[in-house]
Amino acid sequence: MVNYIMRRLLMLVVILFSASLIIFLIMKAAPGDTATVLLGENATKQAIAEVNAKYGLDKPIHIQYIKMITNFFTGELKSIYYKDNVIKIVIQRLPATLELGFFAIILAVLVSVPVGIISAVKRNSIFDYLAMSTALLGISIPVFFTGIILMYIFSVKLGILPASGYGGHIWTGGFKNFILPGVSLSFVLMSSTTRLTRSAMLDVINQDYMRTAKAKGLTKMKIIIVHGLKNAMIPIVTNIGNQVATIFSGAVLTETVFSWPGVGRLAIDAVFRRDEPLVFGAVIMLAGVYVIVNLFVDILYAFIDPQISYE
Amino acid sequence: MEERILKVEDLKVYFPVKKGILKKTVGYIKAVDGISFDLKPGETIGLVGESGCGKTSTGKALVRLNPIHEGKVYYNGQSLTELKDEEFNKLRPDIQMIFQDPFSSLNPRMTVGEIIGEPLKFHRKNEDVTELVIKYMELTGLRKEYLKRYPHEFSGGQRQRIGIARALALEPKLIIADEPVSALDVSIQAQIINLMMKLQKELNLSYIFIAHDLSVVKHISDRIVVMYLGNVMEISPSKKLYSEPFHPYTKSLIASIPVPEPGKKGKREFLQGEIPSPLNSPVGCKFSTRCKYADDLCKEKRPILEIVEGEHQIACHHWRKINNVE
Amino acid sequence: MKNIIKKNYLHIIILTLNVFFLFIFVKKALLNTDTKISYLSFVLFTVLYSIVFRKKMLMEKIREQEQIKSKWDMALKKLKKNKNSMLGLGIITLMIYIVMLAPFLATYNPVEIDWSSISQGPSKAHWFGTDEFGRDLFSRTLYGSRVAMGVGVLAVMINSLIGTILGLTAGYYGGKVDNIIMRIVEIWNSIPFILLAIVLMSTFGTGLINLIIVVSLTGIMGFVRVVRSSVLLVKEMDYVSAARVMAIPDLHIITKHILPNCIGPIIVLSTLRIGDIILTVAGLSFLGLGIQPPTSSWGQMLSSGQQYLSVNVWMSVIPGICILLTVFGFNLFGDGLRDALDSKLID
Amino acid sequence: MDNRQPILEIKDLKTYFYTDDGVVKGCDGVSYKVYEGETLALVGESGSGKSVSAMSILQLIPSPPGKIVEGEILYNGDNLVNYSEKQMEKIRGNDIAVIFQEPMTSLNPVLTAGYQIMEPLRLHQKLSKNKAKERAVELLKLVGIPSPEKRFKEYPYQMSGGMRQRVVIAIALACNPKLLIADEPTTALDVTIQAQIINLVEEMQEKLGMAILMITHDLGVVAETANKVAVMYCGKIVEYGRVDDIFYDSKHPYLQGLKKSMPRLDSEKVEELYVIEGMVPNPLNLPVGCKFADRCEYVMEICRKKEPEAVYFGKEHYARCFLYSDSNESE
Amino acid sequence: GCGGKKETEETSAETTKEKVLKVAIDKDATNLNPVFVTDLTGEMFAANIFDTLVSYKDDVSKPAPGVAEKWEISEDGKTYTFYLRKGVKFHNGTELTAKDVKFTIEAIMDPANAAASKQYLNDVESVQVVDNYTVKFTLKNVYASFMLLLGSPQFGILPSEYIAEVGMEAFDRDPIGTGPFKFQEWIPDDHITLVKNEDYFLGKPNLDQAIFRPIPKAEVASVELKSGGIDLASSLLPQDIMSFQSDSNFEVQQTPGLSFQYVGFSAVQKPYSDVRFRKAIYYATDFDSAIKGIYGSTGERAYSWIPPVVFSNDKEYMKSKALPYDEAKAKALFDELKAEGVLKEGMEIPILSPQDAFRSKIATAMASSLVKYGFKPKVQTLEFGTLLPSTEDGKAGIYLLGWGSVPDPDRWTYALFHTDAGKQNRSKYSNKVVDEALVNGRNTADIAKREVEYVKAMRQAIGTDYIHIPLIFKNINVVHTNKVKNFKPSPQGYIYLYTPENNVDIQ
Ligand SMILES: Nc1ncnc2c1ncn2[C@@H]1O[C@H](COP(=O)(O)OP(=O)(O)OP(=O)(O)O)[C@@H](O)[C@H]1O
Ligand SMILES: Nc1ncnc2c1ncn2[C@@H]1O[C@H](COP(=O)(O)OP(=O)(O)OP(=O)(O)O)[C@@H](O)[C@H]1O
Ligand SMILES: [Mg+2]
Ligand SMILES: [Mg+2]
Repeated sequence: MVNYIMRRLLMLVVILFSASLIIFLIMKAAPGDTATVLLGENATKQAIAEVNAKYGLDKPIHIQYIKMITNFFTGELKSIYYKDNVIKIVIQRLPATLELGFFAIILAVLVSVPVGIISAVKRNSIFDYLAMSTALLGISIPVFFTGIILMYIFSVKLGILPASGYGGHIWTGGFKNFILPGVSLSFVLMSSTTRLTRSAMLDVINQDYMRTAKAKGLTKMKIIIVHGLKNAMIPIVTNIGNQVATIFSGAVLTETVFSWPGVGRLAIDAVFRRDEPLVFGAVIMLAGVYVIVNLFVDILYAFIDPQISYE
Repeated sequence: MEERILKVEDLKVYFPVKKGILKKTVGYIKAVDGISFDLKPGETIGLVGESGCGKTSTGKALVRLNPIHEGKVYYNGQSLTELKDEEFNKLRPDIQMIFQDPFSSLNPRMTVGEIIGEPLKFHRKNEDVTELVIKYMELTGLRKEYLKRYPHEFSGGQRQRIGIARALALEPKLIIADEPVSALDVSIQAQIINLMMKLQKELNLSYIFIAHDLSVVKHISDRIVVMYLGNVMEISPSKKLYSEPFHPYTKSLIASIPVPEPGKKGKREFLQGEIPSPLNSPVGCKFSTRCKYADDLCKEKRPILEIVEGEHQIACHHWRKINNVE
Repeated sequence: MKNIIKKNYLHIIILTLNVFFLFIFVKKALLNTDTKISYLSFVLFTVLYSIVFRKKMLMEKIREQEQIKSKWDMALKKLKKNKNSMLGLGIITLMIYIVMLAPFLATYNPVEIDWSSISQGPSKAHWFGTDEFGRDLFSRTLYGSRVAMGVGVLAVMINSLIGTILGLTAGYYGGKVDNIIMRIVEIWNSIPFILLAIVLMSTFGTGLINLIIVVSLTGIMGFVRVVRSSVLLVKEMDYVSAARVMAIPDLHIITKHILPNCIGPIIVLSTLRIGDIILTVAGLSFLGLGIQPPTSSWGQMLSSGQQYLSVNVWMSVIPGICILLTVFGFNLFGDGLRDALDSKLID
Repeated sequence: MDNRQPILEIKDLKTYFYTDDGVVKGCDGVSYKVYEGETLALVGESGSGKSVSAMSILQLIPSPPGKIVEGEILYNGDNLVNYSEKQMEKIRGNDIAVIFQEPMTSLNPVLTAGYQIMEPLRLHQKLSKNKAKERAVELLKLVGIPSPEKRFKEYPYQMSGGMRQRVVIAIALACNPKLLIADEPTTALDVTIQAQIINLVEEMQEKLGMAILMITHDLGVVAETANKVAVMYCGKIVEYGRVDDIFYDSKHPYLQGLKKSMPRLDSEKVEELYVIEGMVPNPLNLPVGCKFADRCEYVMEICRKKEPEAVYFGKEHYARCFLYSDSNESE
Repeated sequence: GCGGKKETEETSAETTKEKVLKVAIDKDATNLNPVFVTDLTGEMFAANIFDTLVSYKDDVSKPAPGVAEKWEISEDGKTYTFYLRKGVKFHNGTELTAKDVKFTIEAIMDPANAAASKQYLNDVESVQVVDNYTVKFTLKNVYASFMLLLGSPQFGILPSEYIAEVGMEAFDRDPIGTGPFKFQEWIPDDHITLVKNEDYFLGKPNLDQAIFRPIPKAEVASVELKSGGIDLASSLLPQDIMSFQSDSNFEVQQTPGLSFQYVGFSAVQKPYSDVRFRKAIYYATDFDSAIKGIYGSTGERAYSWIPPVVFSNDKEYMKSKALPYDEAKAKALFDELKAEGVLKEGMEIPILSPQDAFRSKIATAMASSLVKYGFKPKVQTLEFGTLLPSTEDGKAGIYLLGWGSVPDPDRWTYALFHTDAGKQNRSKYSNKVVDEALVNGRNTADIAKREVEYVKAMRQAIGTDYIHIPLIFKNINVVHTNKVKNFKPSPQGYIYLYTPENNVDIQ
C-alpha cells in the first residue's frame, strides 16, 4: 500500500509539472507581458525593461521555465505582483478553497446519497420522479446565477445569511458564510450524485446477492443498507473522484461570485495579471488537489471493495 | 508416418502478470504449459478438461488470438509459429474457429448476410458474395429469407448455425470449435452436433472440438485429449476412453459424471480438493495435489506422454502400476 | 391509412406546420441574407424530414410483416414511453425551430440600439422588455438560441470526435498506446478547466471559433474514458475475435465492429455534453470571455442582466430560463436515451 | 402410497410477468408436493419456469413485473401466498432456505464469507456474535471447507467456484431449514466439483432430514438425487412421477426425445443423435393447445386446439399428452 | 500580521461597542508597501497607513502640510527644502526624521526594487539630509508637478530603522507608517483590517477599526451593502447607484474624479489615420445618449483631456467641436471614403476594449451603429495583459482606454500626444503644434502660461484632428449607509478614513 502511494505520488509530480508546463507554454504564446500589466498604462519602456530584467522575463522560454521549477523547489519562487513567496500565497488561500470544496462535496453526499437510495427503492414513485427532475434541474442552472439568486433571497430579502466573503475556517465560526457558496457549488455534484446513486442502487438491487440476502429473511432496510450500499458506493465514489475537477473548476466561478478568498480566484487574477510564477504555483496546487483527491478515492476503494488491494 | 494436418509440439501459452506503473512482468499464468498432440485430415479431436485447464487458450493460440510463449505448431508440415503476421493472414482462411457464446460471437449491428459475407469480401473477392452467402446458409440449415435479419432475431441454435456458416464460407480445412454447444439447451445441442458431423463428412473437415461435457466430446470425436491445468493427462481413442481410462484423473473425471440411470450411483470415488491456480501450479505432475497415488516422484518430476498402445497416450509416472499393466 | 395517420400524427403535425411556416414566411424570406439563409435551411430541413419520414414508413411496412424488433426499435420504444425524455425532445425541437426561424419570429433587429427605452420591463412593444441598450429582449432571446445551440452542437461534435478517436485508439491498441493517451488526458484533466479556458482565450483571442474550440476541449476525459471502456468491452466480444481469425484488416474491425457497438454511449454522452457546454459558455461569459458583442448570446445576456437585477429582473431571468430550459431539455433527453440504450458506462 | 402430510404443497400456481412487451406466463398452473426427507427434482429446458415456480414459494419473484396471480402455496398447511412481508421474513432462511445457481454472484462481494453465514444465525436464532461465529465456523467445516477459521475471514473473490458454492450451502443450512430449494446448484461447476457438491447436499439431507426441491436440467443429476421428478415445458408440468417412472417408463414425447437426444458416455458411438426439431416457442406468444405440439413427432389435430389434461399412469405418475388420454379415460 | 485574530476582534467589538467601518473594495491589495503599490487599492491603503511630505487629501489643487510643516522652493525651481514636523511617530513609537524621507526616496529609485513610480523620479539628482528635521531635494530640470508627486501615496514615508530590522519583504505584508490608521491583519482576498492610531499627529480618528473587503463583482457589492455586510462602497454599477439614490437608508456622494475614458484611433494605419473616417465614426454613434445610458450619473461627458479639477478648462470651445450624432453626415463621409477606396463594403473593423462594464458597452454601441453602414465591426474585450500590448504603437485601429493621474496637465497629455513620448502614445499621433505646446507646458512653472499651451494642444489634437473621442470624466461615487458620517470622497477615488477636515465616523 505504502509502495503504491509512493508510486502514485511520483506520477503526481509528473502530472503536475506537465500540467504547469502546458499552462506556461500557452501563457507564453499569448500577446502581452507581465511588466506592462504590472506597471500599468503609464509605464515607460525603460521601466518595463527593468522589470523584465529583475524577474528574468527576458531570458529564453525554457530557461525561464527551468528557473521557475528550481525556484519552486527551493521555495524561492515569488509572485511578481504580490512580491511574496508563491507557495505561501497559494497555501494561504488553499484552506478556503478546500474547505468550500469539501463542504460542498459532503453536503452533496449527505443529501444525494439518501435521496438516491430512496428513489431507487421507491422506483417510479412520485418521490422518485420529483427527486430526479430536481436533480436534472440542478445541473441545468449556471453556478453563478444560482449564487446571485441565493444571495438575493437569503441575504437581502430574508437577511439571515451573510451574502459573501469568508468568515474564517468553517470550524472557527465561519460556518454561516459557507452555506450559500457551499450550496450553490454543491448543486452540480448533488445532482449527478443523486442520479448516480439511484442508478447504482438499482443495479445493485438487481444483483443475485441481494436476492440471497432477501432469501435469508433480512428486512428490506437491512438488505439495502448492509448489502446494497457498500456495493453501490463503488461507482458513487468514482463519480465523486471524477467530479473533483468540476468542483474546483466550478469553484473558480463560485469564488468570484461570493468574494471567496480561494485559490481559484487567485489563479484567475494571476492569469489576468500575467503573474506567471503565481499561475504556475496555483496550477500546481489545484492540479495537485485534484490528483491527491483521486488518489484518495483510489485508496478509499481498497476499503470499500475488498477485491482491490494495492500491493 | 501418416499425414498430419496439424501437429502441436510442446505448446505453451503464458499470460504475463504485470504490476506497477512500469508494467513489470512479475509472473506468468501458465494457461497452457507444454502440450502436444496431432490431428489427421478429416479427424476430430476432442479437448476436455475442467474449467480453466487451458482448452480455450490452446484453441486461440492456434489461430494467434493468444500469443504462443513456446512450442511449435505445424500445419500440413509448415511451421506456423515462425510465420510473420502477413504470411499467417494468408493461411487464416484455412483454420477457422467457432465460438461458445452464440450471443457475443455475432456482431449485433450487422445482418446475417453481412456477417457471413464480410470475410468473403476480403478473401473471395472475385465471386458473387450474396450467392455464396446463400449457399452456406442453406448448407447450415438457415433459410435464405433470413439474409437481412439481425442476430438478435434468432434463437441460440440458429445463431450457432450462423457462426458455423461464417466459418465454412472461407472453405477451411480445420475448424476449432470452442464449446459450440455448451450454451445451448439439451434439445438443441443434438441439432448442432449432428450438423457438425454431417458437414465434416461432406466437406472433409478436421475438427478440434473443445467441450467440458465428456459425453458430447466422446460422441463427436475420434480421439480425446484430456487436459488438466495446462497439461495433457491422457490422449485416448474415444471408444477406449470410457471403457479403459488409464490415467487416475481420467478415471475420477468419468466417475464424477452422473449417469442418467436412477440407482446406479454409490460406487463412485470422486476427486477431493480443487484445481490449483495456474499462477503457481505444481512443479511435478500437475495432478499430484489431488491424486491418491501421488508420491515424491510425482511431486518433483513432470511425467511425459508415453504411448500405451496405438493412439492411446498417457502422462503418468505410475500408470502401469495403477492399471496393472506390464 | 387511418392507422398510419394515428400512429404518425406527430410527424404529420410537424410536417404540416413546416409547410405552413414556409408559406407564411415566404414574403419575408428575401428581406436580407439572414432571412434567405434561414429560409433555405428551413426548406432543407423540411425536405430532409419528409424523406426520413417516408423512409421510416417504408421500413415500418416491412417490419410490420415480420414482427421483429431490433435493439434500436426497442430502444426507440422505450424512449417513446419515457415521458421525461419526450419532454426533453420537445424542448430541443422547439429550440431547433427557434434557431431556424429566429429572423421571422423576431420583432426587432436584435442589435438595434434604442437609447430612449433602456432596461424596461415587458410591454406590448417589447414582449420580454429591453436591455441596457434598449434592445428588444424577445428578439435577442430568439437570436441567442443560435449561439447557444450552434456552439453547443459544434463544440460537442469536435469534443466527441477527439474523445472517440482517442478512446478508440487507447482501447483497441491497449498497452503503451493506451498508457500514453490516458496519461495525457489525465494531465489535461487535472488543470481546472476554467483556468485553462482563460489562458487559452487570452492567448488566442475571444472570437466565436476560438470559443468553440476552447470549450470543445473540455471534458475530453469523460469521453475518452467512456469510449475506451466500451471499446474494451466490445473488444472482448467473440465477433471481434472471429473477425481477426478471418484476417479482416484492423481498420475495418475498428470501424465496422467496434465503433458501431460503442455508438450508444457516444450518442448519450454527446447529448448530455451539449448541456454542459452551454453552461460552460455561460460561465465564460460571466468572466468576460464569452461571445463578443453585439452578437446576442444567452450567457452574455445572463451575466450582464445579472448586473441589472435591481432595475430589471427580466434581463437576467429570461436568458436564465432559456439556458435552464435548453440544458434541461438536453439532459432530459440524454437521460432517457441512456436508459433506452442501457449505457451503464455513463454516469 | 403416500399418506404423509407434505411439507410443501403447491396447487395450481400461476406466476405471470407483466412486461412491456406483453404477459409472460412464467409458470402457468403448476402443482407439486414435497415430503420430508425427500427430493423433488424439477427438470426442463431453459425458460420453462422451474426457477419461477420455486422462487414464488418464498416470494422472491421481482415485482413488478412478476406477480402470483393464482394458486396456493401450502407450507405445513399454511398458505404462504397470503403471508405478509413480515411473516415471510420469518420463514425465509429459517424454515425454507435457498441455494442459487450462480456461486459467483450470489455472494455479496464486499462482505466476508463469515459475516454472510452469521447473518441468518443472528437474525433467526438470535445468537450472540461469538456464538454465531462458532456456529459459522462449524458450518464451514460441515460443508467441507478446509481451514474454516481462515476462510471465515475471507471474501468471496478469494475463493474458487466450488468453495463459494459451499459457502452458499452453509448459509442455506445455517438454521436447519425444513425445506431446501436448490436452484441448479451445480450448473456452473465442473463435474468433479459437481459430484462433491451433490454428495454434500445428499449427506446433509440424510443428517438433517430436510426436504429438497432440486432444480436442474441435467438428467444425470436428477437420476442421482431425486425421489420424484417433475418435467416442465413452457410453464407447465408435462410429466410427473417417481424417478424410476421418469427414467424407465417415460410417457411424454418431449421427455422421451430429450433422453434420446443426449449423447451418452456409456453407449457405443451412434452416427447420429436423435433430434427434437424446432425450438421452444416464444414465451410471449405461446401456441394454443399443447406447447410442445410444434416439435412433436406424434402431433395430432387435437394437440393444437386443446390443452392436454394430466393422464395418470399410477398414483403419482402422470403426463399431459393426448396420446394417452383414451386409454386412461376410465381412471 | 495575517492569521486568526478575527475572533478576538469580533468579541471585543461587541463588548465595548467599537466603531467599525466595513468597506468594499473591488480588488484586493497586492502589497501594502507604498514603494510597491501599483493600483488604486494599494494607494488607498498607503494613504491611510502612511503620511507624505505634503498632503493633497482635502484639496487636490494645492499642497497642504503633511509630515513637512513647511517647505521652500528655490528660484530656479530645482531645489526643494522641506522642514519636517517634530514628534511625528511611527506606529512602533519611533520618531520620523529626515533620514526616513531620504530612505524612502532612495528605495523608490533603487532599480533592484523595480518600483513603478521610479519613472517619475528620473529628474531627481539627489536627496540630502540637512539635519534631523530638514531634507533637501535637488532636481536636474524644472519639474512642475514635483510637489504633487511627493503628495501621492506611493511616496508615503517609510520607517528606515524598522525596515532595516525586519527587512523589506516582511514589511510589504505587515507595514507600519505614521498614518491615522495602523495595519492590523490581512487575510488575502478576504479582508484587510486597519485600527486607529491613537497618537496620530493631526488628531484622533473617530473610527476604531476599518475592515476592507475585496468584492470583485460590483453587483455583489450592492447586495452586500443592502444586506448590511458592508457600510460603504465605491465603484458600484450606475444602475445600482440610482437605486441607492432613491433609498433613504443610504447616502450617495459624488465628486468629479481624476479619471478619464476615451476612444482612440491609430494615426498610422489606414483607414483610421484618415480624419474623415474618425469624424464619420464620431457622427455614426450617438455618444451622448450612449454615455448617459451606460455611465448614468457616474461621470460627466468629456470633451477634452484635462479634467476640470486640474485646470485648463476649455469646455465650451471643446464642446462646440464635439461632433453630434448625425447619421446622414456619417453616411456621406463613409460613402466618400468608400468611393475613394479607403473603405470597403463589409470591411472588418476591430474595436478593442477592456472587459469592464462601461467601455465594452461603448464599444458595443459603436459596433451596433457601424453595422448599419455595411461594416463588420468586431468588438474584442480583452483583459489588460493582452489589451495593452495590442494597442501599442498604433497597432490597434480603434481602441477604448482610460487614464488617471495626479492633477497636473502635463501628466495628462505629454505621454499621450507627444511624438517622442514612446509607447504611451498609443495612436502614434504626431503633430508639430501639439509637440511644441506640450514641451512648453512642461518646462514652464507659471500656471497661466501653461494653461495657454495646453489649450492649444487639446484644440489641435482633439478639436481638429479628432485623434481621440473623449468620453467621460468619471465621477467618484461612494454609497454608504446613513450611519456613516463625515465621509467625503476624494477625486482620486481613495477612501480617506481621516483627514483634518473629515474624520469619518459611524453610529
Ligand atoms: N487473456 C488472458 N489473460 C490472462 N489470463 C488468461 C487469459 N485467458 C485465459 N487466461 C487464464 O488461463 C487459464 C486457462 O484459461 P482457458 O480459457 O484456456 O480455460 P478453458 O479450459 O477454456 O476453461 P473454460 O472451460 O472455463 O472455458 C485460466 O486460468 C484463465 O484465467
Ligand atoms: N423478471 C422477469 N421478467 C420477465 N420475465 C421473466 C422474469 N423472470 C423469468 N421470466 C420468464 O419466465 C419464464 C420462466 O423463467 P424461469 O427462470 O423459471 O426459467 P428456468 O426454467 O428456471 O430456466 P433456466 O434453466 O434458464 O434457469 C421465462 O420465459 C422467463 O423469460
Ligand atoms: Mg474456454
Ligand atoms: Mg432458472
